[in-house]
Amino acid sequence: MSTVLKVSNLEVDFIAAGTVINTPLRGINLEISSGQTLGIVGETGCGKTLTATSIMGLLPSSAIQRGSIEFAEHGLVNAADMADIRGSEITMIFQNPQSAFNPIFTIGTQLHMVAVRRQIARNKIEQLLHARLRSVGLNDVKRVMNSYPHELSGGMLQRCMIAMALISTPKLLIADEPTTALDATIGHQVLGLIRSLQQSEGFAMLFISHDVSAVAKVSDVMAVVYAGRVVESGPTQDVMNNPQHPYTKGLLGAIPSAKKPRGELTAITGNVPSSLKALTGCSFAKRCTSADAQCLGEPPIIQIKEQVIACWKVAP
Amino acid sequence: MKTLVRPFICSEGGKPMSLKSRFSSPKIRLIAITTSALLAIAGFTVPNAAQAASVFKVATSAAVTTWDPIQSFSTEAFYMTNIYEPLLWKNPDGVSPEYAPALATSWSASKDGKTWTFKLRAGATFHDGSPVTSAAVKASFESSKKVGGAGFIWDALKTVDTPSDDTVVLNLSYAAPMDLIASSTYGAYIVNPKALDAVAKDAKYFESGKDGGSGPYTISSYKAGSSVVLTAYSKHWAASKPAYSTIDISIVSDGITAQQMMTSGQVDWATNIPLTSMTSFKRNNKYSVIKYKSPFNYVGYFNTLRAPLNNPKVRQALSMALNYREITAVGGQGYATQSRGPVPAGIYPYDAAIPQYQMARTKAKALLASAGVKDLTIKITYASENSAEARFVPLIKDAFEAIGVKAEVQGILFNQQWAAAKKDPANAQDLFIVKYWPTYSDAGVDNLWSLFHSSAKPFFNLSYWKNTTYDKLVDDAIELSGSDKAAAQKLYSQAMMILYNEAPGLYLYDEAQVSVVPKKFDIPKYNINYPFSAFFAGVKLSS
Amino acid sequence: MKILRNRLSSALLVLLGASFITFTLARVIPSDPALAYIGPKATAAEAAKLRITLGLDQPIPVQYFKYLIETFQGNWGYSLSTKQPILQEIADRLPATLELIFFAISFAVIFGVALGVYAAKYRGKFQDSLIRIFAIIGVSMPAFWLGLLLQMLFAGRLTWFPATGQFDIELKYDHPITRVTGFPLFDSIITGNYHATFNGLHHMILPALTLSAYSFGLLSRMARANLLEVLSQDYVKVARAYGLSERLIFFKLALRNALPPIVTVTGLSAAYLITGTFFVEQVYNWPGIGSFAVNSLLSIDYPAIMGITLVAAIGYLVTNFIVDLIQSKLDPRVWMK
Amino acid sequence: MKFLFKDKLTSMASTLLILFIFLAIFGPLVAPYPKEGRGKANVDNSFIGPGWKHLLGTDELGRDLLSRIIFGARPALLIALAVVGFAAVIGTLLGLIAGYRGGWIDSLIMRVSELFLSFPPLLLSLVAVTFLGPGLVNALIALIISWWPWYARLIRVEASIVKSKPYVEISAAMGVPDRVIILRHILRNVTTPLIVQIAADLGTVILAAGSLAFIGLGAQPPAADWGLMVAQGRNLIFDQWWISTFSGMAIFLAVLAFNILGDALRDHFDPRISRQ
Repeated sequence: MSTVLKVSNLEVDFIAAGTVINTPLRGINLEISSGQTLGIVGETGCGKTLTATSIMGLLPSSAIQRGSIEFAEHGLVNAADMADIRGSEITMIFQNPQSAFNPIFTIGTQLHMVAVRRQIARNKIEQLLHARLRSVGLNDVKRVMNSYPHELSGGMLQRCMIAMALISTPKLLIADEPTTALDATIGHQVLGLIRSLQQSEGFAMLFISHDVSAVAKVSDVMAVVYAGRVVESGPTQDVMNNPQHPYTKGLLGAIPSAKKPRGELTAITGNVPSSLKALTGCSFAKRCTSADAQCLGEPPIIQIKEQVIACWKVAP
Repeated sequence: MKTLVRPFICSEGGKPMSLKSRFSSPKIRLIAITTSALLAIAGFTVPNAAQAASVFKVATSAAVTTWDPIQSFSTEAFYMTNIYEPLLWKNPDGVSPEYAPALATSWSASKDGKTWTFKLRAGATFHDGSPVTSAAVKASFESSKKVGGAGFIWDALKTVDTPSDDTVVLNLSYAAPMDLIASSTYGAYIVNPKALDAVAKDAKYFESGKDGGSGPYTISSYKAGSSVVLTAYSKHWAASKPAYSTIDISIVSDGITAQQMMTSGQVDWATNIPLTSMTSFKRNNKYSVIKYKSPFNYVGYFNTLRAPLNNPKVRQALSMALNYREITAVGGQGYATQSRGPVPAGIYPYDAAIPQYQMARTKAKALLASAGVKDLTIKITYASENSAEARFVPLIKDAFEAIGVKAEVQGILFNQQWAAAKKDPANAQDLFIVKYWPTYSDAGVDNLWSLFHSSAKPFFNLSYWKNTTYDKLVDDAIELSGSDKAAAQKLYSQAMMILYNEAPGLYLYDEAQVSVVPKKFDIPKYNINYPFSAFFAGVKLSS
Repeated sequence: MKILRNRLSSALLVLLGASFITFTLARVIPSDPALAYIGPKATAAEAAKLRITLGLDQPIPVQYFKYLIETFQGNWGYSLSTKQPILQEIADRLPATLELIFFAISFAVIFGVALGVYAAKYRGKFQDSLIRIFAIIGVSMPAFWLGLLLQMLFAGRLTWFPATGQFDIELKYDHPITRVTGFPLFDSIITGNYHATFNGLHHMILPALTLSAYSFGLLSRMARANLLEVLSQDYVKVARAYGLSERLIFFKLALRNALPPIVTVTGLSAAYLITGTFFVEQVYNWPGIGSFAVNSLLSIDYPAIMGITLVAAIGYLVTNFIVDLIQSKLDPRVWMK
Repeated sequence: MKFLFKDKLTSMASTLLILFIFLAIFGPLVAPYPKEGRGKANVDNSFIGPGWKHLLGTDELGRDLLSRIIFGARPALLIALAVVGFAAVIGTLLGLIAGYRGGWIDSLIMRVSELFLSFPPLLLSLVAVTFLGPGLVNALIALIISWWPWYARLIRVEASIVKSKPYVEISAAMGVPDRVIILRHILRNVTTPLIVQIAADLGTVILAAGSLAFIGLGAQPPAADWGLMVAQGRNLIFDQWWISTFSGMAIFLAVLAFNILGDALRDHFDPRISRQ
């Protein structure tokens, strides 16, 4: 089982007028092996999407990126290398299918552009696209190809998005909140679709969501992100069944499940700090019930079996 | 800035015009349209051997209010005098003989001056080739007297006899200078009878640019409001053909635009250069700036019906308030002289002995005080389309304020201020600035009568001033002028003295006519008797 | 097509309303229209007679109805000042004005959009702020003043361009333009009378530039703003994520997406130019509707003013209609709205 | 108020506007030749080019052009305020009624304003002032006639949006009288777009008034009106270039200042609009 993506302490600063105004990513470490799904979970504003963006090398010019990204056989890659990898070996599905497609071109045209970019022989493109659309369960291919985004439902558009992502048979698929914009049932179908496609195509996936249950459903490994840091990571089962980090506990406490009797839902008080500039120690301390003076120091990395936790309060 | 006026569709109906209501509206329009910039040239230098057919390009502000030679009473005279001919042309002052034969070659008056006989020119033809006959003359004069814009000039005309094809006899009800009248710019053209019949059927017959004339040029194209093209009439009687077989005239109301067109070579000659540009043209050795006497004269009527303006003392005071030097300078830009009453210099019965008001503000204040006038406000109107008036009227305001009289100035289209003055004298403006000139070269029968002779239904005498002595003097003078000009002059002079003393109006200045002539061309001299006309047959390259 | 019919019918309604407003202005406001026709000299009796012959004695609605029918039958009456049929006057002058507007709009679109795009590309750089200043100067410039300045400078002092008119006057005699469509410049091209064409273009430059200033400002601002708007959209991110080249994204996708609003603004400013020509033609003595309109206004030439207003309103409608048509081609969502 | 000086351009505009306002108020005190500014002629000085004695030269009556222009500031600003003010009031009233009442009143008001908007900009004003008769006041009326519908429309949209907001519906349900709702909720909510619109219009109105005056339908002589002065200088443009040039410059600068500040205001109050 070979490693597809390895991200080591990825940090991002936002610069305005020469000075750092925000440091939303403060050392992200991830690793995905081929065919595997890594789920990243966390509240909105934790830096989930930003992680994806910086992996894709799409950070705005006002951002500075540190740390290393290794991708498959390319080894260490920088934003420049990414320009070639992006869209072919790594593709991405976005949160809102309505706004992700250009309103004034037909789906066909837009898929076509991507296909052309991938140097697929002109005569083959048509059939390839048809195949892809069918594979995502859109059988009325002709109609879909000729319709404009506003003429299709969110679910269908998201399927098209997935089809687009698979045109180039990628090694890694980044799915950024692929179901949030869809209503529950459609969301489930889409998740199922992604899962089954992954089995058939065998791509690795970085699945980003604020919805722990969704992550639990699709991912083999999961990483809990808080304030630009991975606070806990490990095999999905382990993390789900015995969470160590207080934040993880909090997250899990917020999901209804059959195990817990009614009324036991707990919530995390407070919000994610908006600016992480010059934040030291455990960034969760402020909201943590079990926090004390010690927590103002950089938290230690503790390994329990395959789980990795960054916390003072977890005993090894 | 613009010289634009709303013309009327004027229907004089069939009723003959009495001396009392003799002006037809286009005359008003004419006054309205002419700005200090409007210019024309006339003269009789016979062109020498015609050059090759070529185009002479002109820019003018002369609008065409009608192409109907009978109705014509306005700036279209600029074109008319090239298309139509009267019996006689009147030469500029100092040129003798006084008259130049046009369609009549010889003429004579009976002892009592009540019968005039004209011999017509042999071989003169209208533009359709038909000969000019005594019948045509009769028809023209009669329809002019009947429906013409300037029909009043035929007031004395009783009947027209045509003993033969080439002889016309005019029988008058009282002695009148028929040679002078027959050479009028308006109402004296000889028109092709066919055209007269046509226009009788369709009032708009001429308006598309048709002509029924016999003159050296004929209308070859007319774009309303933008251009007129005249081409030489090959069968014209004149011994020599015009140097320029085509005259291309652009109608440009803005003086500065016309100037620009001339200096940039778009046109050969512009007739409406703003007076304010003259200084720079004087410096330009490509042009000569020539100054002529003109019949134009600026007058202001006081509304003498209203107190305290019904008091001559007050009117004198206001007359003394003005700074005539400044008004003349600003209005005429150095091409004007303070006038002596309403008769412009160089026009009969002008009299250099008539005194002028001078600025004397302390005296003026004293007069006002003695008249018991305090916090008086004068409402002044002027023709907004006349740039000279727009320039100098503020000075009148200043002057009045200098002697403690408030003034409100309003610039409106001439027609509107004229209507305002007529509608309800009691509430009309107090001072009405107007540019005036005689319809033909007799300011006695016109200016003196029209402006200040009282009448039941005031027309141009909008000061509403009534002075029986004055009225009698003018009436007698008019009757007399036909037979004894000198005697008439005496009466007129007395009348003008009354105007000075009673001051029913402000007598501002006589405007000179300034023409800027490209040295490249030889353009006929300005003829004060045809103030709006250019005679293109005389234009040629200067040798 | 149904939508199209609706648009047409609503257009017709608007036109009716427009004509009604003009009519009312012309008939009701002035103290006595009859007076306007025969002048202050008219006796009361004459005025009354005329009032009946002109139908001024009937109630306004009746008069309006008559006016509509007459107008529809192409009887627009005669100009009081030129004594020519209004319709003919307008027909004679319209081409010159339309050619002027065409060139002005072309200048505005070419330079405006180009600079707007350029500014968007260098957002925040000094090129951007420079162009922004140009644009705002453009929309703040009084056309009549700009016209005078250009005329004084480039025609008066430098004599690079003719100051007035649409062609040299000699042209009528040296290289007369044979009338085909009635649009002089266009005719000169299709008849291969290039001498006339060049002369016409030479005359065209100053007026067209003057007229285009405002639209130029408007368009460059719009182009910039919309382009930035588009570039901030998700689908642009997606395009990047799928490795589409920046050139393609900027010039093919983004520009194409920014086009619809630009077209709208172009239409708007074209409408603005209809009145713009009044002042520009005035300054450059252009033989078009604009100068005719000003003359008619100043001489209170009722029939002419009503005719011109109607034509202008029609022009406005047509412009909007064309814009809508183009819109529907450019943006699949238009018919939804 | 800080946003009025947020960058070079804006602060320049603000300074300019402050200057104009200052001149409009204290013009008579600061003008070098107040008498001439008011219109007093001084014929012997006519047509003096720009120089130390007369910074911007003199006109055909020898009046100091700078003083004339300074005196022109007041009418220019007053017209702008008057037109926009009246238009805004009329438009807002009708817009509120239309937006809040809805139904036939709404459609009536909207149809009418559409009619007014179906003319090319300024055309209606030109026609109206022609028939009303040239003059400053009539020009003012004419401009208001063609300006109010914009406000009616704007306010109507905003009003109907606010109207459908739950808290308004509730208070209506609780029987709060309409006028109170309109004043308390709707009017408060429409002020921002109103201010933005007004700021954007002031410059345009000055431009429009200038245009009317230029073709002779606006202010009449001897008024010190910028547009009129451009027209009066027109025949002199080649020899006495300064008259039209500087008078027009005054219009241009005033409009420029208003437009730049209009932008700034819009960016400040509603960044969303400014992107479109």
